[in-house]
Amino acid sequence: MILTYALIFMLGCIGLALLLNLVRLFNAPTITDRILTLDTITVNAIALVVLYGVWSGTGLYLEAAVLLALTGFVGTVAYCKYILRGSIIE
Amino acid sequence: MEALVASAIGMFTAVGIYLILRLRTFPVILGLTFLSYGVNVFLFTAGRLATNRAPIIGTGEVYADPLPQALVLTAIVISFGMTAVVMMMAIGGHLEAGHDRVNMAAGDTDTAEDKA
Amino acid sequence: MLRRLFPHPYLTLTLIVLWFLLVNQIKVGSLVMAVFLGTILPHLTSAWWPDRPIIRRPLGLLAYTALVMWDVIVANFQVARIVLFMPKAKIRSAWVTIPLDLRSPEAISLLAGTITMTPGTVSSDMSACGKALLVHSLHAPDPDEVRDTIKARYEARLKRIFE
Amino acid sequence: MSLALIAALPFLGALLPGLMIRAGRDACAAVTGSVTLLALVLLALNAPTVLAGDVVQTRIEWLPALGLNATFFLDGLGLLFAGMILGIGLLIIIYARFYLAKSDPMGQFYTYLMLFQGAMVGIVLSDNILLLLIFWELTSLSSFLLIGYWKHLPEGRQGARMALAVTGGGGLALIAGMLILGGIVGSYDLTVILDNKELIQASDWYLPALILILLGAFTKSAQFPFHFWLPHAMAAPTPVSAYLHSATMVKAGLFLMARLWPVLAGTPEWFWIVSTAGLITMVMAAKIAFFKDDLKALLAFSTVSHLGLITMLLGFGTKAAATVAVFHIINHATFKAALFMTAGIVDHEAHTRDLRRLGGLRHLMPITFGVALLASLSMAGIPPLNGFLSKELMLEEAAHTVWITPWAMGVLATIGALFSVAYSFRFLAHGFLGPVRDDYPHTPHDPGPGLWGAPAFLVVLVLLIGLFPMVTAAWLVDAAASAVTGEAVQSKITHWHGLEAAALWMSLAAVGGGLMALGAYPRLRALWDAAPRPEAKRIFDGVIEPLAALARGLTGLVHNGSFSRAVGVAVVAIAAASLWAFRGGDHLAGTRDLLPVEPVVLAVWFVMMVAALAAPFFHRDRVVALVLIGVVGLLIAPMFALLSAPDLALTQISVEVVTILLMLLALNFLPKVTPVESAPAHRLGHAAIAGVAGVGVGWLAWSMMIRAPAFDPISAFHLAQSKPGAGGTNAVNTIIVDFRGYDTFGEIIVLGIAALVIYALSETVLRSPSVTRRLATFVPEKEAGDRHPMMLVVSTRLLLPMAMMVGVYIYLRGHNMPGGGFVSGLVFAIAYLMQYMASGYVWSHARQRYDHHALIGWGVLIASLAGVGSWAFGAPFLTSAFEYVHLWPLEEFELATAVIFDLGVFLCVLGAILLALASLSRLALRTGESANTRAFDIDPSEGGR
Amino acid sequence: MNHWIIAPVVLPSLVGALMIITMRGDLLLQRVANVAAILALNAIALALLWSATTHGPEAYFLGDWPAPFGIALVLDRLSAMMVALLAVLALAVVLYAIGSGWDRKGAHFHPLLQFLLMGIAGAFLTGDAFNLFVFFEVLLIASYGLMIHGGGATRTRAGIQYVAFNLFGSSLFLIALALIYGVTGTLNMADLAAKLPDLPEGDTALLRVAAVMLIMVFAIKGALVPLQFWLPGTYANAPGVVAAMFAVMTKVGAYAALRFGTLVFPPDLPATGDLLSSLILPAGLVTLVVGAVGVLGATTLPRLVAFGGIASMGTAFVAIGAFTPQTTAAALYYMVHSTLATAILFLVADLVTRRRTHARLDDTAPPIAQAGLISALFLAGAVAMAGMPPLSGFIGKLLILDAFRAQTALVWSVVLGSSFLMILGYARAGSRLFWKASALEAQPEDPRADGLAFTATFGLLAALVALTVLAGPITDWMAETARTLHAPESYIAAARLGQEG
Amino acid sequence: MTQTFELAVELFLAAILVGGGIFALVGSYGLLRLPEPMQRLHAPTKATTIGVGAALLVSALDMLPQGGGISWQELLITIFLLLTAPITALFLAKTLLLRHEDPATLPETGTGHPWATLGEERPDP
Ligand code: NA
Ligand code: NA
Repeated sequence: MILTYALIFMLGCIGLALLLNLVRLFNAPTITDRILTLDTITVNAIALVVLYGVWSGTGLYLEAAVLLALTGFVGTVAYCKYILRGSIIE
Repeated sequence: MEALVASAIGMFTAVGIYLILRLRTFPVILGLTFLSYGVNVFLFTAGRLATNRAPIIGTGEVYADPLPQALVLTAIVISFGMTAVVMMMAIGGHLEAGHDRVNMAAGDTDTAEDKA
Repeated sequence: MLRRLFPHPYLTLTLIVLWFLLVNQIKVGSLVMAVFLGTILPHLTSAWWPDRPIIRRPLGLLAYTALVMWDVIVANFQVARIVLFMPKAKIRSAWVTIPLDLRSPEAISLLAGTITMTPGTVSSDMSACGKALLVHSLHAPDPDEVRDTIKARYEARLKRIFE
Repeated sequence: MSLALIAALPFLGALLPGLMIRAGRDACAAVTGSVTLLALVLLALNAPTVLAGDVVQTRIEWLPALGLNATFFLDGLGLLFAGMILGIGLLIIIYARFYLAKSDPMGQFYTYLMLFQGAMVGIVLSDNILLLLIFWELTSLSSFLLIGYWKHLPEGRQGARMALAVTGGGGLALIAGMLILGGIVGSYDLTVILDNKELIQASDWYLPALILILLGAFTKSAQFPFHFWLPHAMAAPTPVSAYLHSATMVKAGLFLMARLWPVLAGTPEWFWIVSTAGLITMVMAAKIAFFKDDLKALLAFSTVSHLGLITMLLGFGTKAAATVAVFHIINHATFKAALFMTAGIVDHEAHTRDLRRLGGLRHLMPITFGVALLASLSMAGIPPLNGFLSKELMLEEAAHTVWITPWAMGVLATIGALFSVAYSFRFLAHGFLGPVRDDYPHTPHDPGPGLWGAPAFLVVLVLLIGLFPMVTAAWLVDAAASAVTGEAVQSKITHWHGLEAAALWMSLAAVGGGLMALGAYPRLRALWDAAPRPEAKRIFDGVIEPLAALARGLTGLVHNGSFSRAVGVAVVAIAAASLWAFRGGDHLAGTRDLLPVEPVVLAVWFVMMVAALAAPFFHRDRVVALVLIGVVGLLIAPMFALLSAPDLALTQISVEVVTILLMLLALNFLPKVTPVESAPAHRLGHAAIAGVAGVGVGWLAWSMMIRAPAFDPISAFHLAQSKPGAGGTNAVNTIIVDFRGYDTFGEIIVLGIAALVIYALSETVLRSPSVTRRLATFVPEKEAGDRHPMMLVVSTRLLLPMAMMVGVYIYLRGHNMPGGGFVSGLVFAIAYLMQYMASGYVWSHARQRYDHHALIGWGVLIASLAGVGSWAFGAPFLTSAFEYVHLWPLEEFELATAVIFDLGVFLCVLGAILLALASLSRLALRTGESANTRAFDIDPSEGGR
Repeated sequence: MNHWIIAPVVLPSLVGALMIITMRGDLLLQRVANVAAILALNAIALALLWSATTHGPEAYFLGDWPAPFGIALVLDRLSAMMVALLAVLALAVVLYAIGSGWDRKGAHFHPLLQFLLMGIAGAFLTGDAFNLFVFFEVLLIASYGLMIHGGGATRTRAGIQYVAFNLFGSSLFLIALALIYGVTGTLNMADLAAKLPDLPEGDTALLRVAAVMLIMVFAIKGALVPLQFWLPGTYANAPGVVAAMFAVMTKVGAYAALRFGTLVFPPDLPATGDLLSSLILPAGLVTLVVGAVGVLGATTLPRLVAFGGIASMGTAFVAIGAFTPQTTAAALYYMVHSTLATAILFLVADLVTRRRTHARLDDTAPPIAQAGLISALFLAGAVAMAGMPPLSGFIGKLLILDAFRAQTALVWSVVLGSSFLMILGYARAGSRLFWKASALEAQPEDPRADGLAFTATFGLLAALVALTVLAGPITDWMAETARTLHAPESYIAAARLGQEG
Repeated sequence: MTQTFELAVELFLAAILVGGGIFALVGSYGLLRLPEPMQRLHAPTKATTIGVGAALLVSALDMLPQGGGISWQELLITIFLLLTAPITALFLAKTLLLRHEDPATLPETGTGHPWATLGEERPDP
């Protein structure tokens, strides 16, 4: 029971965090901030998926989290590489 | 939930169409991507919405409709391939013509800029 | 022969362990698969990892990991405090140059990663010769202290492990 | 059978000139002539039967379902026309042999001529009106080729096009008319139609059919107001003019009116339309002919006039008039063909046809003059020549026909005859009489008999028919007129009808008036030149050219190359049609319980919506747009997870990142910002269109979701059979690799082709010199100093095998748990991409052991073979099998053929993505960047260790 | 089970894959393989045609799953006919491509052609709505590659429009399929045909929208106004030989409209009624006019031919849109005819443009090599396209006019009026290309032999002649085909819905 | 397993969740609040990671109270995140160095060479 409340709390936190991310996404002073926000959203999404797995009591969504971790990284690096060098594969 | 999903479909579609109506290749491709988001989710909803009923036999009693999911998989893959192609064509067009306009001159002859 | 079979033995071991984490079960079949993948994948990828790094003290690496984990958790609270409560004007961010004694790419990468994961600091760049790291500290009234801590607490340990 | 052969012979003959031309011009002409002669002989063999009052028929089934059959019949009318076509055709062939210059491609000429001849013969022999239509249009086509034969002459090209436009257009009306006619009768067989006069004339469709058919006939026969094309067709070589515009093509319209006379004529509509058109044409064209200086133009308008005369006679609707019409057809063919040939000789010899530059030829070319004299006197209606006979009969009929008033027709006919006399004499007087001049472009002489032989022969006929009409022509006239009128005709043709005959006085008036007109020519000419009058060509050009310009303008306006227009129109059309369809049906209230919404889901939804909505506002900064699309794509994945679709979540995540990478790669070669180019109003309009589409699609989704499916979904079967039937617990995967594996088969091929296309395009682009130039001047923005940071490379060394392991895991469990070959392939691809990003394309690719093309090929091949393999067991393509295997010391595991198929999927996906990215990376190499030889830029161990 | 049914799909996929793996560097080998494969496809198509004619509809159950749960292919007279048409056209196209050297101008021409064949054949044969989408995509993506084959700025940019518009169309297709599945719970076309008469009242609106959207998708493929904008730019800028191959792609749209309009949404279905015909028929008429005006107003030769193609699609859709056995029979004949005729003209346009420095019609260029043969081919093609005798276009037109006794005035006047515009247009173009040119000085140019290319073009012309001469038996066959289309019981029975094995 | 143990585990997990939630929030809040670009880099790359770590830990252990075992896949995800987060941060920092930092504010490398991001490209030997 208490775990449920804690779960709801954390889900609420993540939801709130996502809304904060949204704000940053739009008033980002630099392109880096936008990429950073996207990365943060990815991490929050991982948390969300993991927590949903806990909530629903299945492990069916963990691979999604694995992939999110992997691809979030690749994506962020690619955006940065683009800013840094223009060509992401050179 | 249904309303949320439906409105998201509508939003993706609207944004997609608006961007497709732009005059440069890149926004058009972005628009197509948005449109495919909308359409893929639309196709997904053909199986109706359900939570925690993943169609993995043995994990529950009732399952979400697996067929639209399989169809969406196919659709995602196909739209990915198509996006890749049109992207490459956009590059090719830009490099060959020197600009990335989508519109052609009437009669398909190159515009003045193309010649330049 | 063995070297050709296992171009990166530590990688092989890591992969075997990771496979068990992944399949989340201990069965003979899993072991067979783990060993198979642990052998084949380093082979498949060895072309992109041409040189074999030297790890002199593998066990030291484990201890180092534990240390870093602890630092991560503790230091996170400091960052949380800064983010939440410290007035913006009082935050003293600073750039810190960390001259490197380490030479192994793997070790330097590990150091840089450690710096980033321990809150309050981010490894931001490397000198064009590879002999200094640029670290940004979120709140460092005394930048030299940051440098000294890093060199003493992490780099020294890594030096022992790798070189 | 022989009739079909007669019709077919010219077409077969059309093939010969092209082959024979190498054997020389004589051989070519001889062969062409022999074919025509053969057809003529065959026709003659049938003549006795026809003249005896019988009809010869041939029937070959072609398209019986439509009622279009190759049926031919030969009656008097057909005999007359076929004889004329073949006979004069033969003369023309001979004449043309000597007329055409060495530089003219003679083979081509004869080919066209024979095509035309065949088409004409076909028209007159057809016993099926659809078949007749085919030959009819063929005459338009082949005459187009003949008129334009001298391609280098602009008048020839324009004349040909004008002729085609008018006669072809008329042909289209004729099609409609004939179809209506056939529809009324229920048969397209002429012999049947001709038996149904009452049915046809009582039908509501009679008038439309009549008008449409007459449109066809009038255009072909150059009747007012469609007369204007004929003079312009005179740009053709003279043999063509002689053939087409005296004896044959223009007579096709007359033939048609005569052919259908029994069922169409006799009504007031027929009378008013046909006789009026004929009368106007006759008078007007005769008047114009009088003022024409070009010999051929004069003859052309004269032809128009005579056609009008015959049309008028047919229009009267009486048996007698029809008989006269038939007679005049014969007479006109003889003298007019002769005259055209004469004009051609003059042109050939004097190098001009302008009456103002001629005169006095009587002395220089007496034979030609003799021919011209007889023919033009006949044209003028001077006794005892054949033209006189039919003109007298015509005037007599006109005098007795009431048209508006009792006398109007007679007066107008006389005026027509008057001009006829006038231009005929002018032809003679200004061309041949008078003194010999010294300023001919070329001094003319009588040509050899090759040229004058044919007209001379015709003039002999003119004379003979004139002198002995009852012997030479009456039998043919009777036979033909019987066919036209459907009753037995026994004509009596005489030179003298008595003093009480109106025609006598009308004739005298015409001759007298004509001579007076010729005398007053200079003054009349001045009047004529002063009067404003419509120039046909200018009117035609004034219609057609603006029409073409309008078409060009419209087409350019509608198809202006605007993509946004195309999409905008499409969206509006789809939305409108869908709305219309929706409102035409019923949609009842929802039947399902809706899912509740958790706050966190609301938050995710909100972020997703706002990020999407932001895209139109921020899209000009393209990287920002990519970040936004990244956010949206990323958040769709947890949504799929939440909605019980783990496989979709996996796929969405991995496809998304590959898409983003691709777009970043692409953006490097594209402008970084999108300029503002459309006006605010435009953007607002686009936003409205987009909004409509969004609301519509969203509404559809909502409407669908709130109701349960009308029938049990077929997926119940998939869920039930997933484990027992397909051997996997992941129903989505069993659908993908088994139940609907064929979809997946297509899908991986799509992906594979996509990569091939990208590769091919990159090859092409790289080969293009302009691209090479552009790439060489490629100046990137401010750049970082290091390309391959060490830390990324080092971590990739660990992550690469780890990611691959995850890929293997996802592949292996896919059948039972979320995952499968597709996602696995993507994970592998992402892993490789990571490597490529870390150490660069050249360095990484050099260490890549597998050829991307081959990966795709093998993927497709394995998937195909996995499908084909089931044939060996007599099962259909892609039939799967699975078995649980127990192999000590391993736990029991499953072996499924679907896994082999999935391997094909895996390879194809991997190969496709790698090939696509490799293609893009090769472009980057052309920007002048150097290739690295080491994994990372800065190696601290260098010299340190 | 008749495994040959799937051969037109599997054969090209195998050949295409083998080309990629083993023949990538060897053009000669690719050429040989391609020709051999297409010859085999012709043989298979012939056998299938025979089978469909003698045995009636037959289904092929992929993966041995019963319909409607798995995917079933259905071979019937119509699908067999379309596959045969495809095979014939492909043979001419591949020969022309080899003869003209088009296949050398970029990578992967031969495998892409094979995959295109696979996609088109798959679309013709499938009995499953979603699978139709998949094979549409297969044929489309192969067509993208072929369209931009050889590259160049204008072609590539035209290609972008082509691809983007079709992606838009694919999205629409998916929405329609989603609605169909969402409402009925099935995707098998025979199953839909069996179930839809029992559709509850409350779902008809959604089904109607789905039907309309599907038709719009097919209209995009078939270039029906107002969804035709993509065609002129695409076809006019595609390599000539590819444009010729594309002649059959528009027919995929026509085919699908015909299939769905007779099987799934027949006129007697209460939910949709005359919905389809009230859209298709007027749109077809407008398309015809737009195409005819385009023919008259075209500024370049390829565009002229492209607009001719639009006009022919308009005509075909007019015939399709009436959905009566008689009009359908006419439509079938016209589709076959116009595929061949359009292809001929595209090949001729290519023969011309390859010999000239530009393709503009308003600007005379010097006479071209082999003008005689080429102008004869142009004449034949133009005659066929304009619907003039003696070629099959005229017969097709007669069949259509004859079948439209009910709406005589409108249909007839549009069909005949358009013919008039087209006659004018083709005559202008032809006289400018071949006659006006002769007024200019001939340039000393190497006469190009192009034997194989000419053979291919004349081959198509021969097919057209055969279509004309054998019109009787062919139209009889088509009338029977149309009858079975409008009485789809045998098709539905062949799908053996819900029966195992 | 005793009731107490279960409760203890539950309480522990609940605490982890609450803490993780707060960290996740802090990360995103810091991203919004901190004034300088480089400062903002600190918050999410670490705090949010801790938040995810918490979620993963709970996910790994949440079957314990019901008598289930530990789920190990979460550890793998954690390893992934630990391996990748520093690289992400490094690249983000490099973009800031290149585009937004005034080179004058940076310390010397002390090696005679510039910082790699700002230096000249070194041609490969
Ligand atoms: Na699939
Ligand atoms: Na997509």
